[in-house]
Amino acid sequence: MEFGLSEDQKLLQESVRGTLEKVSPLERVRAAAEKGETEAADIAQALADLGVFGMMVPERHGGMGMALLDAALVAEMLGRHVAPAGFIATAVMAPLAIAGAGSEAQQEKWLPKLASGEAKAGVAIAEAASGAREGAGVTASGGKLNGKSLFALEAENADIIVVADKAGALHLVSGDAKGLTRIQLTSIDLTRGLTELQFDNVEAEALSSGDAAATLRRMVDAGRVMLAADTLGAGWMMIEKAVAYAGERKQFNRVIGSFQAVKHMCAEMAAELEPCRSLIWYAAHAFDAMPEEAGLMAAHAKAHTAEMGRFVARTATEVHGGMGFTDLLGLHYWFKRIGLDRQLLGSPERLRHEAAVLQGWAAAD
Amino acid sequence: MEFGLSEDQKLLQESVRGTLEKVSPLERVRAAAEKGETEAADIAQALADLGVFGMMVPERHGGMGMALLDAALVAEMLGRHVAPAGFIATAVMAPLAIAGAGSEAQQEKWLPKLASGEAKAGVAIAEAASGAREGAGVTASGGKLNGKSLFALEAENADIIVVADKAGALHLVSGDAKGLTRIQLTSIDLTRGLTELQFDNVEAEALSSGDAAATLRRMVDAGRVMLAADTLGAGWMMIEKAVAYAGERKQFNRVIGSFQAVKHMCAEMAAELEPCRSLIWYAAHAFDAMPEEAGLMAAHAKAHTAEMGRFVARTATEVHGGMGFTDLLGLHYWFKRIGLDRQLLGSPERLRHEAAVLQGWAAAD
Amino acid sequence: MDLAYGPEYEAFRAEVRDFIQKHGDKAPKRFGVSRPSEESIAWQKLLIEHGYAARTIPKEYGGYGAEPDILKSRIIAEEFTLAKLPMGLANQGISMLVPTLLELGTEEQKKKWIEPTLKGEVVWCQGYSEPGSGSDLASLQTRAKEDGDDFIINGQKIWTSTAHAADMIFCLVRTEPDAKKHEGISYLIFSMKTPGIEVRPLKTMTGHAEFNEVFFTDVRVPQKDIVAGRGQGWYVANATLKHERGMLGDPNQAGTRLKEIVDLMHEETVDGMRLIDHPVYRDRLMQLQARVFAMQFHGLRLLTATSKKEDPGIARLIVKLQGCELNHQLAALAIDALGEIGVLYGNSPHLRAHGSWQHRYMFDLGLIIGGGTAQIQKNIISERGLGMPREPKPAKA
Amino acid sequence: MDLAYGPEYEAFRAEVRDFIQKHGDKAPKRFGVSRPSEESIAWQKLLIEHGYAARTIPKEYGGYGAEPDILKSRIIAEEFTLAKLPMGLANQGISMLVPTLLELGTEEQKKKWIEPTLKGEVVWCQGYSEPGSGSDLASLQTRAKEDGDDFIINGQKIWTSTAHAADMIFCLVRTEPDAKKHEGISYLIFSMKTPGIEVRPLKTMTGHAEFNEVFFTDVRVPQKDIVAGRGQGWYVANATLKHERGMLGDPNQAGTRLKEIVDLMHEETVDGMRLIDHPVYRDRLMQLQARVFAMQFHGLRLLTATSKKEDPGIARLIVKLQGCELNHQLAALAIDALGEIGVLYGNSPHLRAHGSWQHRYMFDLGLIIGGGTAQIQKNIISERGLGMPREPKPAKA
Repeated sequence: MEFGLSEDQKLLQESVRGTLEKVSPLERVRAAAEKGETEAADIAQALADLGVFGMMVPERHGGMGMALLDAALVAEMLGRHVAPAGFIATAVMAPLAIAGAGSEAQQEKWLPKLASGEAKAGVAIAEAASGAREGAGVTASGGKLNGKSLFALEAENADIIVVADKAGALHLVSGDAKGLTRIQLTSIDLTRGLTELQFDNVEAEALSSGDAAATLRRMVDAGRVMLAADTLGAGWMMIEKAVAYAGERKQFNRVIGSFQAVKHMCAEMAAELEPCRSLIWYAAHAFDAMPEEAGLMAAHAKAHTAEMGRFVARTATEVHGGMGFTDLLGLHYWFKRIGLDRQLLGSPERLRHEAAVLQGWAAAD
Repeated sequence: MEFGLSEDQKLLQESVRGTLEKVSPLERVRAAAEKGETEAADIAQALADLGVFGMMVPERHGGMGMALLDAALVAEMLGRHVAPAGFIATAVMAPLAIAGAGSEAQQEKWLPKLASGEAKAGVAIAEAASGAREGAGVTASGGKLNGKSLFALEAENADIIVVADKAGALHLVSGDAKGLTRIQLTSIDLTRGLTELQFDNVEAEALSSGDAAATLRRMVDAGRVMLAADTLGAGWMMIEKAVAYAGERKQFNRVIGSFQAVKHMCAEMAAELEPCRSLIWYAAHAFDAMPEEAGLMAAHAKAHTAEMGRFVARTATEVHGGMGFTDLLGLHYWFKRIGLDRQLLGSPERLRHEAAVLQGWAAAD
Repeated sequence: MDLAYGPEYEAFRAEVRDFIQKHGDKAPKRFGVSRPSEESIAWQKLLIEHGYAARTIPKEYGGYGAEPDILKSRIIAEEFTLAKLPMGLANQGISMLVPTLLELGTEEQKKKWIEPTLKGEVVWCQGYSEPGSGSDLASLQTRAKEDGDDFIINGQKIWTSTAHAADMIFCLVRTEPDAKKHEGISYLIFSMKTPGIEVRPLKTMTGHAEFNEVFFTDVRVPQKDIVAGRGQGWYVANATLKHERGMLGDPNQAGTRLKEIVDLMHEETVDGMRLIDHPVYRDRLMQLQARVFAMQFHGLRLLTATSKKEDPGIARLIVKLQGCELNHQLAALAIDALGEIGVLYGNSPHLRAHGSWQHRYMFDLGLIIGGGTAQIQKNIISERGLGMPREPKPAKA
Repeated sequence: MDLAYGPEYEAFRAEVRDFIQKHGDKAPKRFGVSRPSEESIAWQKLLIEHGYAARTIPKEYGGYGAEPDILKSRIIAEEFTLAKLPMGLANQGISMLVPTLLELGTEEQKKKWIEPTLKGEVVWCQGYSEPGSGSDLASLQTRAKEDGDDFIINGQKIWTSTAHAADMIFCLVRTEPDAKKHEGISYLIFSMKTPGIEVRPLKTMTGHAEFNEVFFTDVRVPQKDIVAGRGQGWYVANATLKHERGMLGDPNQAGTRLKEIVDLMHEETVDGMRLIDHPVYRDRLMQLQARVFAMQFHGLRLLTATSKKEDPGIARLIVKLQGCELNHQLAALAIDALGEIGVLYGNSPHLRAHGSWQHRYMFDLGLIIGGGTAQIQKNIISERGLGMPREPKPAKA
């Protein structure tokens, strides 16, 4: 019985942290955000050098075949450093899709390139994961896709995109396919891109070799765990920044960190956020080792971390006073990262409903 | 335009406050609670001397024909002093029922006695106001009632009881009617009684001269405003007690009221509770002057005050530390009064749903 | 309790409506971002002439000269809101400087500044906060050193909205460095065109520069332009802040927001289900509706108390804390219910209400934490409202 | 990450199951309210013999003498819980005095007290808190004055559970009135039958007397019965409190409660609708389920860290604050969902679960605010966990 990280996992996380401290400091994040650069090539390269894009790719396809918990540790660091770099779609969800439902040929064609970072993949499954907005949805017929999908992840410059259609089947679409229009959406979080995909008779390869429905569910579960980890990392960085600021800023001849009200705000943030770590670890472990619990735990991990993350985002900003509200300290990059995480792949309210459905406590809509 | 209390209303409230300070101090409340005395005769007599039981009785029947806001001011004081004395049923809801749906003869028979305090009335309408528990409900046929009603208010020793049947019709039952069994229920709040009524072919007079359905709604609305006012009074007393205690209790060589965390807890209590006063005043005024808003405002006033009341009950107890948890200071009488108020005549969750239904934003169940 | 206004006021209301009918088409379409547009200035002039702006400012200083009557002011606001017409100019010069000069200025200062300010010809900014003194405003460090008949000012201000467009500044500076911290401050007014002033825009988390930083380097200002005497600045500023506190947390704004959310939840769907049919969002909506009602009625209660010159005590002190938080929570519900659409921003496709929900969510948080933070509000409520003791001063380490 | 226990531990689990099968029928039906029943004492003896109680206490002091292995302890707990069997005795003597004596007692004290305490023959109570010193425990005033070889004790303790039934007390008294407040305290053990001790039951908001007040009037106690030396009491007590903190906020308790609520919400109806079908209560249930899972897994994490002798840092410090609050919130959901039935109490008809939800709701609030309040917990988390500064001492007025 060992509920915790292995030495390898600790080393992995430390090496990602060390790298991101160097390549993704606030100034770099700010420069990327101001340029509208949601996929910073230098940061992606540094991550590729660490082998991060091959984590979820099976070893026989040039990857490392690691566990989802390993990927969660990386996602946490990306959130911690508000890194403007794709990972969740290109390194986790897309490889799962291709390895889970792709033919041998599809796997051989794409997985090695994704593992090396040579190719990038996006995913367009928002309609399945968080519900379809009016007019959204993709239909497949005769190898062609039509319709539109909103809020695609890491799809802006992707070489290939994994698309879920209305029936829950998965398709692989080339980024430069004819009839595909990519429209950039802008969210509060300038460190990550969202894309609307419009399909006008777009040629697509079906990902239909495995159990596509199960694969889609696994993509969603994995994505949710990654987003929860992202929020965990971003939230803890906000707590650390609040504690540090409170230790320096003086008002009424005292550092504000000596005021009980400020101390209690910091204590509450830590007490609310830290148990999310264990929930995320468990959900990630369940994904690999206890598939019957995976959906429930992924839903809970994301919903709960999103709620605690919002509390932390607000409270840490409050501890910073007016400075937290300005662009000067850049604290808002974390605030907004947490804000976007909350809504991607299912809002907390939706996820709690799903968790109830999974336990037979509510009827599926 | 005048949104506030008249001089008469202020005097009324002060005189009730003054009387209750004398007749319902903590020692008296405690003695009553320990004896299981939920209707203290001396306190009821003092209230009768103030004319409180005639407030809602029309002048032509010996009452004062006052406004519901006047009654709310009294209810607030009863909550403030956790008075073990009936008021909401006997002085407000029952007179409304008889005046609203009673025949001239029924009115002449009962209203003067209720006004003087000579007779006491209970009400049994929980099934209509907060939903029927399994097995509960009263059916009427041929002038006889059968079935049972739970959580009747002030019915334990009442001379007459106003009963709503499953169809929403109202009946008047004598307290000593044959076939009527009154079973005492015990709640956390020992200052007020709840009763289960079992009807075995019990003779009843219909209250069917006016619009019974509308009268039942008005009884419920009025009762809800009274319970909100009761919580307001109890909650403010808890805040005052917390502030006073924090001003005396010393820890770490300081009165605890000088600790910022304690001060902020007290500030938050006041800031959350005080706006409830305006909402209650408005709801009471709407009951008399703007009937189309009465149901919505009564539901909101009770639901919102219940939520703020719970926050105050917990926080004020926390400010008192361990002493708040003991019986020594008796703080728990207020805590429990607020706890019972919350669930009577509709929980906050139910009331918010009703408020949505009233505005066409949700389907009635 | 009487929510009707009575015949005198209804007659007044009829007058206002009459004005609106006759002159409503003259209301400005363009307001100007930092300085009022020509149209706005003309509209302001018309409003002052009819007593719908600068209503209680004496005629001799360019106002309308009416007796204060808060109910009439409310009727004006109600009718203009109903007709969706803009009220008169509302800037810091009008809301904060003018009342301060009226209360504490010399006759010369009043004569010189009030009328052009009311007319929108002179635009002011406020120089109070500094990077090192937020909640502890009295610790401010901007130094005004005597030099003949002048002061030489050095230091820095922050949170100075409109500084980039202002003609003048009313500014707190430390003139008596050896006095106790509250007694060494003076309230000084001077031109923003004085050499040595540099204005830098201050971008916030909303992505916009709603504020500025202002740097003073050897800025020379006549000593005579102090209001209310040397060392009196702290007391002058407190008088001014009183006016500001009245402005924030308007419950009618919350009512308007709630209505927008109700509409939104009826229109928007996910998987074909309207948001209003989602029981969990609806329950939150109802909780907030109760709060909005409570604060609106609370506002009526304060209005009545003010009109009767009664002191509403703690009821007044809680308004800002509760009002700002309520606005923030309303925006939070809107963005949550909107799902991914709720986090869109800027010029994104699919944006709803021009992204204003996210903007409000963030800007309101700024109001909660800045300019008299929630923390300070709670200190005030507990100390002035509940009579609790101040924090003891820390012992010297 | 490996949630399996591995062969060594599974073999141990098999042993435990075997014991349960063979001896489970000897488990006590009656436990005794304040003192253990005969059945409980016999059961405790059996458990110690097999190493399922007093497992790591050395044999020479009456324990089983095993090496500490937190996983084995957990397996025992898991299997006993699964079989719904009572564990060994858990009172303050066993959980707090015994570890303290083991760490700091003299050989004579260990020999004399540990074995009868483990066996349930000697029952202890704890004399720490006083009416004037709750969160500021070190300010305690109970005075022990030297008189020959004895102390004469005068003062008052509060929150002393079991005092009315205890044989002995471990008690903090001030022996050095001139020393600094933390250095003038001694940890003294003495008989509750000593003349001059009066025990008065202390009723709480639950309506029960879960605690007592204890009054000392000229109580004569031998000086030699101090543990760890004069003036060391504060440090001894902190060592003891460490043991207490581990006991509170057990996440498995929360899991059991949650399961009870889920059952309740499936069974109970209002207007014919099951509570589980009420979307707003269900949403709250799901929020709490996430918290329960998080705290359970957090417990596993701490368990692993402890078994590897790693310091889990802040992760350990938050357990009590979060755990007590979670239990309280679970009870709140149960009473809210139950409506009027949720506020029934005592021996009322229609009571569900013997009124235990209300009892827990109130008692848990007592745990949150008493015995190291939430306030103190937050101080500890911020200071020890986050390294934030202490409150400065107030200046002398």
